[in-house]
Amino acid sequence: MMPAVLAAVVAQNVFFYLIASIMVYAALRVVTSSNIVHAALYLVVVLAGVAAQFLLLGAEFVGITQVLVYIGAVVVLFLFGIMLTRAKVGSEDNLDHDNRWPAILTAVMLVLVMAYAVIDFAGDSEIAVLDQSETTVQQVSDAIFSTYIVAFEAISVLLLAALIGAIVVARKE
Amino acid sequence: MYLVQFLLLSAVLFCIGVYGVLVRRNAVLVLMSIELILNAVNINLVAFGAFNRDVGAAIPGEVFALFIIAVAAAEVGVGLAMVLTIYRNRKSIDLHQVDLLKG
Amino acid sequence: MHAFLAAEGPSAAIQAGGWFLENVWIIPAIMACSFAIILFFGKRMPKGGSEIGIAAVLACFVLSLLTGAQWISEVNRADNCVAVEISEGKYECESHEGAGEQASAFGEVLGAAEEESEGAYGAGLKAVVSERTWWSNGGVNFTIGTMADGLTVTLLAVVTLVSSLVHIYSTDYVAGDRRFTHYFAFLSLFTAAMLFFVTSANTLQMIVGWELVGVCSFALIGHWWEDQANSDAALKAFLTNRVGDMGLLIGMIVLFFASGETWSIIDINKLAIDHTTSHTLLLISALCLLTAVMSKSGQFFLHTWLPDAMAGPTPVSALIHAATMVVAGIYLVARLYGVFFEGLSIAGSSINALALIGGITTLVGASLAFVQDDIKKVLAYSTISQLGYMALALGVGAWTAAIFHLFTHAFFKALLFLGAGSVSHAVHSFNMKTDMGGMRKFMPTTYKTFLIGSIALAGLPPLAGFWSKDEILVGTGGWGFFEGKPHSNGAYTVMLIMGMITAAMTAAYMTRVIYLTFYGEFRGGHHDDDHGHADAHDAHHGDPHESGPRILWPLRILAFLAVTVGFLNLPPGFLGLPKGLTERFGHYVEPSSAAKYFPKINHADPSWSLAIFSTIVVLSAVAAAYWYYFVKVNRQSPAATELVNGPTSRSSVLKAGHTLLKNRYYLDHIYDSGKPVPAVGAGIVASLFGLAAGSALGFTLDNGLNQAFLPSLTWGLSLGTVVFGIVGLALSTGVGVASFVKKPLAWATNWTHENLLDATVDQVGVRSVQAAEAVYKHIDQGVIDTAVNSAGAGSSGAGGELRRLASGKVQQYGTIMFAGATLLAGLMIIII
Amino acid sequence: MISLVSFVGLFAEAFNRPPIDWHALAPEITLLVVGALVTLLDVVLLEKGRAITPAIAGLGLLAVLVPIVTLAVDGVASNPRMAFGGSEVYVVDGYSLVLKALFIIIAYLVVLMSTNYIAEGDYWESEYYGMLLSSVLGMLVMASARDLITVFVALELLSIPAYLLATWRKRDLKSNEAGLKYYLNGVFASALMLYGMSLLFGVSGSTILVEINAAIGEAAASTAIISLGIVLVIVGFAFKVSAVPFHLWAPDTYEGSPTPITAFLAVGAKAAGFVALMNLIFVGFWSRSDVYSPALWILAALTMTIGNLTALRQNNLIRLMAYSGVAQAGFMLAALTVAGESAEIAQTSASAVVTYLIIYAAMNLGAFAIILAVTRRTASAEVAAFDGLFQWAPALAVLMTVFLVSLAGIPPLGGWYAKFSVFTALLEANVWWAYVLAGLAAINTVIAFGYYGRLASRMWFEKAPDSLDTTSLRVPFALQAAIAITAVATIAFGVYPAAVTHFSDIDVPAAAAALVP
Repeated sequence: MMPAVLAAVVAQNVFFYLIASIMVYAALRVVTSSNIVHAALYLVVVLAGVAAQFLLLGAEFVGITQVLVYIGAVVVLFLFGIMLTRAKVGSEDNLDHDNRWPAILTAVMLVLVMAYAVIDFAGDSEIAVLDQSETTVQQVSDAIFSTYIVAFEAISVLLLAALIGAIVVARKE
Repeated sequence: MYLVQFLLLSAVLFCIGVYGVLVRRNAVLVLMSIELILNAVNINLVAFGAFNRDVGAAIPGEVFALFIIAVAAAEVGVGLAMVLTIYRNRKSIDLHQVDLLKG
Repeated sequence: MHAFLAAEGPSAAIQAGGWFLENVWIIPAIMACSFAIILFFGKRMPKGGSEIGIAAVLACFVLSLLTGAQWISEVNRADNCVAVEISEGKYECESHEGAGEQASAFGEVLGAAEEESEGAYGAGLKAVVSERTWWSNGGVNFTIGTMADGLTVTLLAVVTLVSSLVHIYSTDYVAGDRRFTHYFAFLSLFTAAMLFFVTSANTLQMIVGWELVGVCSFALIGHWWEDQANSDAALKAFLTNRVGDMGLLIGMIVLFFASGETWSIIDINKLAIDHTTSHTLLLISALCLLTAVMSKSGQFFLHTWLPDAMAGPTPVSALIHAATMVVAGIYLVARLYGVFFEGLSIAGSSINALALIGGITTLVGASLAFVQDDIKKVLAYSTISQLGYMALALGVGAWTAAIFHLFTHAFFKALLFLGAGSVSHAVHSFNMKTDMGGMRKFMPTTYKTFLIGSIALAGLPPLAGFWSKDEILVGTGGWGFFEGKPHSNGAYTVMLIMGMITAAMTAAYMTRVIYLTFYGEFRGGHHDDDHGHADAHDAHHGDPHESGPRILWPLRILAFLAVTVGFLNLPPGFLGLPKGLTERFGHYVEPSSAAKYFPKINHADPSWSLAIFSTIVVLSAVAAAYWYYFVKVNRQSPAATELVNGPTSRSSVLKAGHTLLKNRYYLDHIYDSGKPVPAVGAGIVASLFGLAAGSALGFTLDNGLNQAFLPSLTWGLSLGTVVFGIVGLALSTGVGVASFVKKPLAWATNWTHENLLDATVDQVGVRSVQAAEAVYKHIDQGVIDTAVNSAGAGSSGAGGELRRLASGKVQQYGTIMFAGATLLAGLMIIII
Repeated sequence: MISLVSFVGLFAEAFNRPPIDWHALAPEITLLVVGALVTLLDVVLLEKGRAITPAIAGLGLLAVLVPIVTLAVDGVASNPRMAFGGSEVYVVDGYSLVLKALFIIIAYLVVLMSTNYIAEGDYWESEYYGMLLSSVLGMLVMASARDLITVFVALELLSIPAYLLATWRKRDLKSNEAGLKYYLNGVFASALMLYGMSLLFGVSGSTILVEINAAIGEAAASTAIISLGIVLVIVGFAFKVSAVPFHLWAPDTYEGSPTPITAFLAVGAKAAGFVALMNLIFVGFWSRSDVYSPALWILAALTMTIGNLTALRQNNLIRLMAYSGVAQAGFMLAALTVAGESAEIAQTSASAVVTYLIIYAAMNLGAFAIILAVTRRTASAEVAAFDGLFQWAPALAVLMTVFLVSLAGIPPLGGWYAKFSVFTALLEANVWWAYVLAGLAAINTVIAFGYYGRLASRMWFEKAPDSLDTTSLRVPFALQAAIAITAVATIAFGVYPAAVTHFSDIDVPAAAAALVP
């Protein structure tokens, strides 16, 4: 058994670093690309990477939902937004503004603080390897419909309200 | 797998997102950067859940992530609606020009 | 041999009672109803609502007198019996053996019975407190109620009497005014608020009453708000008072907690006297409350609103800014005397913050009264000076003297104000130099009454002012220093000297006023063409004329009182008079320490030598001023107001002094140069610095040092308060101040050769002003924007680009939010 | 068929529905029904429904008070009810009930203020009330939420409709901008808050606040992550209550939004933010006062001071009210700083904040109602437009003065008691930094008078602009009612504070008290 577990661990780590580096690159492109459509496509890469990480962590249901909701719906919404606001499909010079440095400074400070805190906490603790036979989908739904039922109902009202409100606001008169 | 590698990935994604929302002129790009931030949080939640699986934290973590995905979808919808209205009134979605109110 | 130490008094206090004393709430309630009725129905009434106000205030006056009479009879009852404790812890009064020879009402001649055991101040009578629960919360019972004792009834009588006369006087003075009804409504509300204030049984009610009189003052100063100067003055008064209110709130809240969560005045005093309350906390609250006293009672350096408040109608000045509202601060100290007496360690000391502030105020006020051309301003500064006198008296422990001076001052100062109003009613101006002169020919009654008021104010025997002033001077205990005799609560020699100088100055400036107003040649008359009340005055063709009976009768009544009220408190043993005739005021008004809510204070021996000396001082001041004006100026020309080649033009030092006075010590410049808000800020910073210094020293004191060092440290403390206060003032008055502070300071340097002090203060002031201004101006978005934009925008692009980047950008807000969160989180991670 | 039944039966076995306490959930459900009714009405009656929509919304809100009262009568205050079995996820206790009632009354007053404003303008009417009701539903949920997920969803439910309402005057560039700024800043704040929540979840392994409190109280080894988590969560709500430096959106959004919505944001949303903060601090973070006390101290000091100083420089009344609201939030934050000192102090602190919220709601809504009434004539919220108000609308001027005096904290109006209770909390804590904060608060009380007093004096002493029509003003009935209710409340709370302490003297919503050694 040991070698198998070890192999799984090695494989997982390899996958993690591979996906993570792709994600970071794509994320950087999302915020720096001068072509707005390219940015949207890079976003798809990041979102897919996140879904892959979920799978690595044994959260299949969230991973699948991620793909469905984000890549299936949200990105499409973005593309609609891009088209409706008649953004140029090609590259544009003027997508960022001049005061980039304060933003960089803020982001770097923030990442340093966060990194310090999480390294201080997590150190070299490992995530236990998941027993693959266990499924979480049913547990997730049980939790949603018992402990988090109020939140679930609230979110349904929220989605309805957002829908109606967005129509009223975006509607052409 | 170490917990810290997920957490660091999440922190980096979060801050890239922060950078994006702070410098992008185009409102749609800002909304995209917000998605980066929210996804970073989701990685954190699921990773912490897996880490604390033995105390039964995996499920709350995943549920939390699901709720965030749902809310994020609603937020994007609302945000795009507002961007569209602004575009209709101003013929531009450059956030830097939206500064009628100040002081 | 009269006991100068406080009499022992009966071992147990006797509870006073009586319908009027228990139901004293009726008096403010009547005035409050009057306010409501005038407000809602006044306009429809034949006399615009004034009849309601007058009826109400007269009714209140009568009730006050009845209440006073009842208190007097209760004191007599207490004198005539000894308290016997009965089983339930109550006290019962039993007839004293040989009680027949005791004092009863004043004026009754009695045998010279010696009552060593009780003494003149010995009646151990407790105040009448009627309370009911308002609501209770978290174990704290909030009550609402009234408290009546000698101090209360004195104030009731003064307020209602002066208010009655002012009401009557006003029916003539503001006749035909477009806001006649509003005017009377606010007079009623003001009277109600003041009466509510003086009958409060707890500090919470005092705060409410205090604020209400402030609001009324605001409304009445701004009565003619169409003139910008008037509404500015109203605002200034209100803002300055807010500085004090902060002190009041903090002080009262500190007292509340220091005395174990009680608002009750009696309990607070009791715990302070018992030394149950921490001395440090008492000191802090006393200093905070002192800020409130400074603003409300026009004490240096928050006095500048009071002269400006003269923008209001003259009867209002008489009522509010001379006789009643401004004494609220004095009343506050007197009411919470236990707190001040213990907190400032008045006994056995030679200086303290209250006495020092009072002393400085009295000198500052008197010196400024010299150079005013406006008769009301002279009286306003005189009021400041006299209020300083009262504060000084309280500061040296001469409680009765202070209240007695409050009492006499109310009459003669109201008289002087109303007299000034009468003159101005005739000449339509308050300027003595351009519009008055020789008025005695036109207005004989006004002249005579004004003269009486002036003599009373100057403090010449036997008028009222003399007696109260003399008592204060005696009370300082400073004369003992010269006589080698035992003194009073402390040896306040400095205060005695300050008081003496003020007495001289007061006499001199009043002589000046009398000359400029009533002697010489009439200099007015150019107002004939645009005569305000043209129809009524046409017959006189510009000659000023005597006012009508509704103005003159109040003057006559007040003049009579200004002559006589001084006899209410003749010094003990005066001309061998029996006990029943001397010290009546003190006997009935001063609470006994046996009643346990008033500290045990000493009473100084009266001194013939001091009385004679002070009279000589006053007379010489009158003589000097007389020689200058009545002889020299008048000889130059009957129409002249100053000597052409007078001392101020000959001596540069005197000239400089005159300029300084003319500019009111530049204080108003400091306050006014910025917006009112920085001025308020300055006051706050000032008082806070004082507070901080006070508490720091207080803590050291309580923890580290022997109690015997208290007096000397209190001295340092008071000095610290003043110095910090002035520095603090300079700090936050805006950029304009920088140059402004420099000038007088540089000037002061030459004068006093204090180079070091100047340089330090100047530098600190300027630098702090710059820093404060930068923070103030850019605090919200400026600093952050500058930080955010500096990399890109640079400093030179002050034009459109920078303006465009300046604000309103949502992503800048975002940057600030993320950066703020990061910094806050980083900080927390580092410090924990 | 049989196989289908057994299939269903399989799931029925696997999933045990927790017992639901329907009575405890009745207020939320009633509100949901009202919201559905308003939406359906529009679908069925179309244009004809417009006239009665506000009435239905208003009455519906009042109907929600009925289950709240029955719950109170039922003794919820002394005996909290868990909506689902024994889990500390959704708790209905005295504290949450008082706040729910407060939210409902605020919403009712906002409906009164909106009635004419929305009907006379060109707005989507029934959707407007639908948005308002769903936002209020979020607030109700927030009052009872005791776990991170519910808090988060409640926050979004109350925020997202509010973002949309801020932009409701959609042809107006300013309104668009107001909505967008609110939305973006809100999303940024939620992002920070979510990250903080994820860290706290990671440390404790639970989303339930009581369990988080227990876990982070022990985990002394890893304070950095706890500090970061707590601070970021607090920042998320500091945005909501417009604490400095997260307040910059507030003046812009308030100025651009429809005025009734401004009032709703300034009072309702702010109160909801405080409720969330209280839930988190008293239930979730209570054991870590070493983290939240200093953080809140800094925020409170900055908020009071900068809010007040900036308000001094405002020429637009709405912006002035925005900064004044920032400053008032500072006072409430100040009361929260001492929450962790002891169980008794926690009690005082919670009562002080609830007291402040109730009184603040009355006086601030009153001020906004009068601004609404006056701007019907002046069409401008510049301070100059209020010059000489006393000449042409004396009643409004007098009442506005009442509200301003109350906001400034002068007795005997409500505001003084609110400030007094904050001072009480600070001083009773008896620690040096609380004294310093109390001193700062006292200074700010005085500074605040600068702008309230300036405004009041301009209403009384200035001349009305010549161009203005100064015939007497007719105020619509609904607005009159709103002004009357708020004025009576403002005066009553000051003259008879028991009227408010009766409600605000609630038990700490917490396990906090139970955790005290």
